[in-house]
Amino acid sequence: MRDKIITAKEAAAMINDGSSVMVGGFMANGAPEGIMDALVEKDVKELTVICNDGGFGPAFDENGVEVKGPSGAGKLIKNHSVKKLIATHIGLNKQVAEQMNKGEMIVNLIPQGSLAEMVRAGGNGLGGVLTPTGVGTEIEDSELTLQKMTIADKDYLLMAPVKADFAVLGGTVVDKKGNVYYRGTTKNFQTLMATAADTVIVEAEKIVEVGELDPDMVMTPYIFVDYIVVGGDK
Amino acid sequence: MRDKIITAKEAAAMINDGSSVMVGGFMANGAPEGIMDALVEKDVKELTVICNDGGFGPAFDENGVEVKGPSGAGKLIKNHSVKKLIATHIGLNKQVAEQMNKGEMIVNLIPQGSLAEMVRAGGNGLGGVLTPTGVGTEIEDSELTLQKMTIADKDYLLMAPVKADFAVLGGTVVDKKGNVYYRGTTKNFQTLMATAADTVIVEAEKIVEVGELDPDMVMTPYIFVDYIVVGGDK
Amino acid sequence: MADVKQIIAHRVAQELQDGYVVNLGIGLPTLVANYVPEGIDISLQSENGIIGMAGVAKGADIDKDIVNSGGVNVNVYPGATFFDSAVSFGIIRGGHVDMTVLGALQVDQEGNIASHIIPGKMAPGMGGAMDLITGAKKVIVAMQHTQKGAPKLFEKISLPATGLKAVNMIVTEMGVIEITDKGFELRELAPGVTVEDIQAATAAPVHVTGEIKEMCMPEE
Amino acid sequence: MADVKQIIAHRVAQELQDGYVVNLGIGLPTLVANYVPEGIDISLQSENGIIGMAGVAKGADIDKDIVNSGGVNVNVYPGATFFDSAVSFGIIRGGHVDMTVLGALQVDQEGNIASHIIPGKMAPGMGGAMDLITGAKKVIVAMQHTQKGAPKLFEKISLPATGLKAVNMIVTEMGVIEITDKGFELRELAPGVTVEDIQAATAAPVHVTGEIKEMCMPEE
Repeated sequence: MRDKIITAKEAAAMINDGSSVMVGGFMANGAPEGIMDALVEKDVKELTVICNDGGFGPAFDENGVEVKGPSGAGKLIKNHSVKKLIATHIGLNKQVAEQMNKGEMIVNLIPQGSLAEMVRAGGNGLGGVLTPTGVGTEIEDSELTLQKMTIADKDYLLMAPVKADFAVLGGTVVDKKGNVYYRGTTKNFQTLMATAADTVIVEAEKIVEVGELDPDMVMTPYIFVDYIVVGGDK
Repeated sequence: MRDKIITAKEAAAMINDGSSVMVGGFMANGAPEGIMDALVEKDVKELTVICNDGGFGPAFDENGVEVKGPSGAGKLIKNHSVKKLIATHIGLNKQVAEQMNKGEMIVNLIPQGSLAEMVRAGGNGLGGVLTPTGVGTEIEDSELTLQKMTIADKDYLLMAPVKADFAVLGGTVVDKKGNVYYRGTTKNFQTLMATAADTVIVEAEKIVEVGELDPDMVMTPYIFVDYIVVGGDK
Repeated sequence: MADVKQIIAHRVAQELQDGYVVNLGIGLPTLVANYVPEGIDISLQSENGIIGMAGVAKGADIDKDIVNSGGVNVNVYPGATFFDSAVSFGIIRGGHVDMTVLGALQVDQEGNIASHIIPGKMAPGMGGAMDLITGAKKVIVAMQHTQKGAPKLFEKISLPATGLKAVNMIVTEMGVIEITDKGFELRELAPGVTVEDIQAATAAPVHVTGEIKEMCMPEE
Repeated sequence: MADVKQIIAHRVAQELQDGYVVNLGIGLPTLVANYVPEGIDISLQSENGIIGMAGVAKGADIDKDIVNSGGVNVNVYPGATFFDSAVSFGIIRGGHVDMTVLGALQVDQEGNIASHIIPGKMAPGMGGAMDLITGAKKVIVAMQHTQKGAPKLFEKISLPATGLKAVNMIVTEMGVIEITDKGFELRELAPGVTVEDIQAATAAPVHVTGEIKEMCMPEE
């Protein structure tokens, strides 16, 4: 069995300027914070980030002093590491709108259910996602919308599959083979992203021996996981 | 909380001649055998059955005496309850081919991955499934193939979503609210079928109180389950 | 007298039926959960992956792995389940959510709704709203009838649509309007509000085609 | 000398690489698992929902909830996982299976394969075969070179296709053939078999474009 365990720094070393990166987590819940920190430390630039949201931005006091750091993809945003963000919601991180309005970052907003299914399609070999969501809206003109179709008198948008060079995810319990269990609401996009990237790196809160995870509790089978980073409870 | 527990006989009473029924299980693994028996007992006819396969047919000795009964959807086949079978594989139940060749039953064979995804699409509000599977084969002419499409220079078939009046499933552990855990390989089509039928009936090997199932082990959330039949270990 | 938001939330809650699966948008819609009628058992869905969500978690109840779609720690009821975003939106898109309640910037008489963007001013993203509006069996808009006196109900929305022909009912502090083939049909008026009042606050015809009931109020 | 089936399975096993995810069809392909080379760690996928499948379970090892795609009880290795059919075929269709090994009725020089139906005679259904043929990164056909002396390798298949331009390699008891833009390219011959022999048993040109190696045999 190949040893998949690496450090967050080694994970960041693989991800270069210009890479496309899926970042797990929903409003940073479940996000791989250690890998985010290592990417900021490396000062990677020009990323295309695919994430449910822009994470949380930093919080400032009345004097403009940062009193709480960003979390999730918000760390990459704050560091100006992101050239393009494909997400469903950015309202809880003001820095996204700031950089977008300054023309520093392109933001491509996609309905949440569509984006989830588009990532799943990317990882599952499907040619697209046929959803009624977004019909009659600006989504019809999205660069990720392939065409509009009418089937049995109902209108649908055919959305493109989404893939990436990397997926960086946060797992609750990971065994040494790479099987992942995501507890509670930390599943979100992570089970889907694990299937849709060339290289998948999971930051584990807890690492266990092979056989310790109930086979029915595994939400990402080990064959999808290339590397494991020891994270710890955040 | 509404009491969802009924008998197999009460379950069968709901399913009438001509109904469409999704039958859970893969080569009868996980199949709701008690509900199958009750449907045979009721002698329901003209069903459209959607199932991975035709189950196992009965086994006969050299004198033509039945030494082992059928299992899974094979029970309905043996009873001539099925007018139309939508399945992926029927090779392990000779009675399917017999009835098909006599013109007593229509069999619509669909690739397994496509059928799984078509049932999922039916339950998930997607307009179809865009899969490369079946391109260049007789599946192009299936009544469940909506059209052939070329996307980014690759050919796909757009397969129709599949729904049914009923889904009859077999769960390993079911809580009284209807949350279902399917152990091992008994998951198969069952998680998908639970989303795609108007009425979902789960035969439980074991019934537990609400709260006894780990929320992360639930593979079919209770909102999908209309009725629970007390099954017991088969 | 009760706060306007509480009045709206209380009235929306009367639409709940036993066994309903409900998704409540952030803000005012969240308050609906406080007024679930006696004997009615509903399940709250949170689009980030919960069925059976309870209220905001505090103190020792906080479980870092359990948040709502705003990233806030919440509690769950016994029998709750967690799942990924594909399953969650399969539930929503597949028609398994009986009712969703959300706010809006504009709604028109065809049931078109604008709720997610003001071009050049605000573009937080649609999140799960477009899927909910498209997939939920019943879409209720819960909001104040006007925005600083300016109407929010129109013949035709002018902001970018979040969903077409989707809204079934609008509940405001002034009354209850259903959207039918005729357009806005008035069903209920709040105490002291007249048909003329609600018409004056609405930039489209408000039709009166049947009995107008008095909108119920929360107990003090 | 080893049985013909064992010879074929043994040779196919030499194609395995460390870390491969492999799906083996029923019959002869199943035997490949018996010849995994030393130091090579592979994972067997079973399309009904297993990664990490081991051999057939017997006696006390039988777990009624764990079967292979033929419905036969099997064992699994530590670290194995179970999942539903949508996930299973997501793995297959999504290109996450490195290699699949299956039998065939006919294969042609373009890599088209017929394996699931003989019209009027046999129509057991394609099961997962069409998805595997389409989705697996490498498709190896493992079969006897002829059927009662009649060729199975053609210029063009005549039976209904199970998959188009899908087969990468054919391993028979006579040798190893790769399918390239040129058609059937001979790579290896079994001991004692000549180019003329294999050409005579093949209903399409067998090209010799490079060195022909001797096909390795299982140890007695």
